[in-house]
Amino acid sequence: MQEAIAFTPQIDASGITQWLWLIPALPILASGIISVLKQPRRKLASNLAIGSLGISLLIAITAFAHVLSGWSHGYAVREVVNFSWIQVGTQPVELGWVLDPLSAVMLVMVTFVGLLIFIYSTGYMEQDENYTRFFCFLALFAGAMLGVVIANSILLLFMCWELVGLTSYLLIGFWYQRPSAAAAARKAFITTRVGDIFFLLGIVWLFAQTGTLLFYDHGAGSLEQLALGGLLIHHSHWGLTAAGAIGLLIFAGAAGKSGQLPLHVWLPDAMEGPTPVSALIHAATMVAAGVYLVARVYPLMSAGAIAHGEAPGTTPALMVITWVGASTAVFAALIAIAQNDIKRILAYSTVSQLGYMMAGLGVGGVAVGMFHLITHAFFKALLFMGAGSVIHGAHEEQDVRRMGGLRKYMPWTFYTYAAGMLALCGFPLVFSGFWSKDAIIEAASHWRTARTPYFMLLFGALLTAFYMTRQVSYVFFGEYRGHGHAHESPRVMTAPLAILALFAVLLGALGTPAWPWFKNFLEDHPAAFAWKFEPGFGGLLLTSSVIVGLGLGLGWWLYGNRSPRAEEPDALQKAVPPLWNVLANRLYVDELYGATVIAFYYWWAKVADWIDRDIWGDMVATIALLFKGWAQLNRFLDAKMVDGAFDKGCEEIYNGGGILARVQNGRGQIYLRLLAVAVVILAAILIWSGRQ
Amino acid sequence: MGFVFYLISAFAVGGALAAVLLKNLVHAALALTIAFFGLALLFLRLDAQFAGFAQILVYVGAVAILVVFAILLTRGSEIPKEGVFSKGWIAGLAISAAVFAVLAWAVLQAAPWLPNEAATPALTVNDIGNALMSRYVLPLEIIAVLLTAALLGAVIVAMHEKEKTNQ
Amino acid sequence: MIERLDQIFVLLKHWLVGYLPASWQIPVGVVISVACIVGLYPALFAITTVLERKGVGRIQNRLGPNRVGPYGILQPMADGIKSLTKEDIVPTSADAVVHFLAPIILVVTVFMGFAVLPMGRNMVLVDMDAGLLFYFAMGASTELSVFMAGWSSRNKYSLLGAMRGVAQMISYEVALLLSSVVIVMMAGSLSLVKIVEAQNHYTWGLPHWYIFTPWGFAGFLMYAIAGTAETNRSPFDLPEGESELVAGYHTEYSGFKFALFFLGEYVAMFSISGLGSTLFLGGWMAPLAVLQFVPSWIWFFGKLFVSVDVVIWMRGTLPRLRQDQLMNFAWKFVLPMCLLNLFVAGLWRFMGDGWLRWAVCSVILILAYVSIGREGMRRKHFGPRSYRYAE
Amino acid sequence: MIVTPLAAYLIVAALIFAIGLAGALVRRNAILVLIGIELMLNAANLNLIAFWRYGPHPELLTGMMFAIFSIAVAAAEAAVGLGLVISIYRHAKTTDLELMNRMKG
Repeated sequence: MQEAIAFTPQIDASGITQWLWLIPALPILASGIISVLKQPRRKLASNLAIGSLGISLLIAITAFAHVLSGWSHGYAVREVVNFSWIQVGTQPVELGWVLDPLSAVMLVMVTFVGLLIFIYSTGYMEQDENYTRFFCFLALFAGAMLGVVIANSILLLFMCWELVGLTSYLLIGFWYQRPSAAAAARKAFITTRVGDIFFLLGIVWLFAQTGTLLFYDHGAGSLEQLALGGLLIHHSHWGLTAAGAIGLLIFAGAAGKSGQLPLHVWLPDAMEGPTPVSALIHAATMVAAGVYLVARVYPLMSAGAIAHGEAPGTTPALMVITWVGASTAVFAALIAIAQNDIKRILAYSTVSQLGYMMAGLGVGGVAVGMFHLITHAFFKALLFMGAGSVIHGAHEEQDVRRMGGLRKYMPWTFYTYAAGMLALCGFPLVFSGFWSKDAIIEAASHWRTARTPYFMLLFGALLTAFYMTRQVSYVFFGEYRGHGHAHESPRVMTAPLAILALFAVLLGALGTPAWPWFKNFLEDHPAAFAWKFEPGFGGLLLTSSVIVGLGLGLGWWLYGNRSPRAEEPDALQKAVPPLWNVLANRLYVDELYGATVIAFYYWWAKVADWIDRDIWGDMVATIALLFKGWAQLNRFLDAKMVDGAFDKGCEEIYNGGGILARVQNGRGQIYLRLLAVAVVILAAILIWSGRQ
Repeated sequence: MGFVFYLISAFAVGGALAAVLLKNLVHAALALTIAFFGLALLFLRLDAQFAGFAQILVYVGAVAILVVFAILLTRGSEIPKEGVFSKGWIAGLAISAAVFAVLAWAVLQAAPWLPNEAATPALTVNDIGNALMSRYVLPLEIIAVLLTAALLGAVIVAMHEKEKTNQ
Repeated sequence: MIERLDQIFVLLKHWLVGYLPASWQIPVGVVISVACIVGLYPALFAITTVLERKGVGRIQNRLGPNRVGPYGILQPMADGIKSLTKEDIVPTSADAVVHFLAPIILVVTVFMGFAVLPMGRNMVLVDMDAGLLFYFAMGASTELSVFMAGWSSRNKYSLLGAMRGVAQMISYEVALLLSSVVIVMMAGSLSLVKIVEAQNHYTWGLPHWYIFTPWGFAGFLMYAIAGTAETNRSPFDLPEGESELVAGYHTEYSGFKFALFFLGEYVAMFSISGLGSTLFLGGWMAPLAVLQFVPSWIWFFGKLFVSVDVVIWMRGTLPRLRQDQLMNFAWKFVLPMCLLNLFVAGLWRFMGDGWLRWAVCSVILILAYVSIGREGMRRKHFGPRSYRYAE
Repeated sequence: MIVTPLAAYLIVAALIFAIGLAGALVRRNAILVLIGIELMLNAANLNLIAFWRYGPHPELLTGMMFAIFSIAVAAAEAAVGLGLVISIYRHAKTTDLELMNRMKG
């Protein structure tokens, strides 16, 4: 942070930034063309999608190189292109895009992983008759996601954000013939909506406070000193500034998209979609969008924090993010232990990893979270595609208990998968996951506010290692328990796996504490190759290694190399049945929602009914009684007059009711007449009162 | 207070009256077009060329034809035996008379303050086009969407049901 | 001298009007111009009928009219006298008033269109600011007369003909409008005079007519198709397809009223052709810079005649469409092409000068033509007609 | 310079409006009710344009735009309304509003 001041921010847009919009535009255009293609034009469709994304990748790499060169010359590259979209009243609605290290890194990641997954899906979806539709959606999704990445206007970001949500809905429900898929799609859509409502509120509030929709606008943007200062002035209750509150609202949206604790329920069900979709959307990119959003508005989140030394300071928003993230990490990891669907396991592990990222953002700043995001994107995509290849090879079998011994049948898949699994577990020193996760844990260990998240994250790491070992030993070791004869997947599917595996290993090199290149790149420090470790670092390294080893060993000891038959209970179940049951039922979250939210509505309906019947009814009854008494009294006082009057009144009311009922006779012209009469009367009154 | 104005107004009002009173619906529709023409002429007299021609193009060219088609499709061209006026036609007449009375009253009340003459505005169709493209662009878009929706809606509403078309 | 010749009619009018008091000059001048228009086009109509019957006769490998006068030149006279002296029959069940009004309205509205059509340098009745809009407003009103004619004469052929006619005219009017809007976009004005002026310059002696641009060419084709349909000329003459409906909506007309319908149809053809040559073929401009000495009105009427001849030629050549084919063609081919043409024109406008815009616009249009015209129409079973014989 | 006072136009508009309303109120046939509504819309347009013409700022085109948009909307309304009439006719085999009182309140 401090050194960042020394950097002269360079804002004027260069050539590459002018053309940055092409990156999202191309895939969207491709999807538009594909959407009008006829069904038999399969090859053309996939080629269009892949080609467009390939070009986007090239552009993204160019942009990245540009940022890199600027950075190496000591510039904090942040180039924006803003333009006024439409004029609403006097207020121009401004859109724009930004090129800075954050978006550059993200662009390259998304386009690259996306490209690999596109290629992979040409193999995976080969038999599907809706091939073209699939690629249309896929390309649209990629475009929208890239739009989210480059957006410099929170409105543009929100548009693309919703577009992403829509495409994810379409893709989860891609096999809409299956009721389960349709239900999952709906669930995903609605759950994320819940978050987005808050997000929208945050946007509106931000706009109201800062008067601009742009993030960076030559000093006038909502994330720049001026606006942030304005946001920090007003302290509401509980020491929450406007910035903090808006940050929390936006975080709610992010939580919805990237399955943080209260809103994580949709993500596992989303596995109903085709596996490439799971890999692209629910591992690499879309769920990461939430994290990216938080990283994008990090200045807002961390506004008003006082950094002490190495660890950045904290704000209420960041604290919330940290706690939510950490608890999500542990929580999802716990659930993942007791799942039997290969993709569900991965889904829950995704949730927990997203928790790590959030926690990383909370405790360690942008770089820490983003680094894990990038590495995770690679190895989780790898895992999902590996799982897809396994499912493909094992004849659409998804239950890990019906697999096993695939090591022999599909070696490519096995080795790549193993690499991904080790990366996910964070196997020491070699694999990227280790470094990225370690950075988070380290940051957590330095967190001033509380120690608990640190321990939670460590525990999460243990669990991760455990359930991944369980899964791998189920799937690849022991005897083959599935039906039919397992076979290796085609080259077009395994080649991307290999590439991703390579990256899953190598990416770690960018973020080792010895050479924290990535961190510096994102935080605009010059890259320094330094062997300076703060005290306790080695210990930390050791701790996490031991934890990982422990997890692996435990998993192997429980599940290693034995091939249980599908119907016999799980090893852990035999060990501690009650725990297993709790986990196997996903900690009863869905049931919890059923028991709270929905039950609440039932209860509320009951209450309303009761109020209506008893309270209201009784009131009416009492009033009636009162009147009765009153009437009695009157009869005693002055029977005739009052009685007569009362009867008359009743008659009048009755007749009036009759007349009104007759008016309501379902003939349009009569209604029109009444309307006209009313107009006449009103107008007459108006004029009468108006004239002098 | 030109003689032409009287003529045109008489034209329009007569057309309107005929449209409302004629028994044969097709005659009514044709009378309606006369009324539209008269109104268009009034627009022209108010130096609103564009609106006037648009009025003729839209109403005479499209709406009147639509009405005629609808009449023929619903066999409206033959006169029903139970008469063309609804039971409570007197009430309806009275009410509309009252509406006219109130409106006229309002106008006459305000007449002293209303301007009697105005300089002819130096406006070309280009100005209208520019205004539509710059100041009123959002309404224009919305109208476009509305028209599309109305088109589809009308088609869907008036379309035969599936089983009807199949057999 | 050349100027004189060019402006001869204008000068004549001024000379005539000159003898009147100033207050009368303008109204009388208008009356004179109207009289010219109303006199001129029927004369053209007379010539064209001979031309058509002769030409179609040649095409159909027979001699056309050849009895009245030398080579049957005087045929129109005979026709005119015949139709005037013929008994005017009104069916008993017919709706007399409407039946009477229909042909009059048709002729009137059709003639109205000429008010804004520049027939030569300074030779326009009213240079209206919204001239094109006026023209189309009038064109729209003709449909009504068709309907009146068909409905009023209480005859199923007439009604069917009218229904077909109205449907066809409405469908093709959209295309007509859209194909002309392109020109309006480019000329930046609705006034036909200004539109002609906008095309009034030459490079290397070649004119800048709008037809010599990709969008202009496409627009002209669309306009020609839509115009042919709008005037119920073959191959779009279903409303009076003799083989199916005796004579369409004017089955029940005879004598002078029928003549009026006939006249109206031909005059409508003239005005459509005139508008076409005004919008796309540079109105009264000479096709080459060197030919500018020839009076402008000659060019206008020359172009008008050429296009009319093309229409006659088409009539002799093309077979009649079927109703569904007609509608498919209007809504699924002509309309999309027109919309695309609008887009292309915008592109042209904003791509600036250079060969690039030529390439891009042409490519887009050709691609669209191939995809919509070939692919789409084939998928719509829109190919050669199939006959079913009664057994 | 035109000499007809604004009031005259307003009166004409009011008259046509009243006639349209009468048509909508007293006729049985649904299509004619629609015709009446069209007349009312046109009367409103006349008002708008008259006010535009006599207003202080005709160059702002507000009233004119209003009229043009309302013409467009009226076209849409006519299309949908007639479509409804036709579909009703297809169900009830009549366009007589007297007989269309199934939905009693």
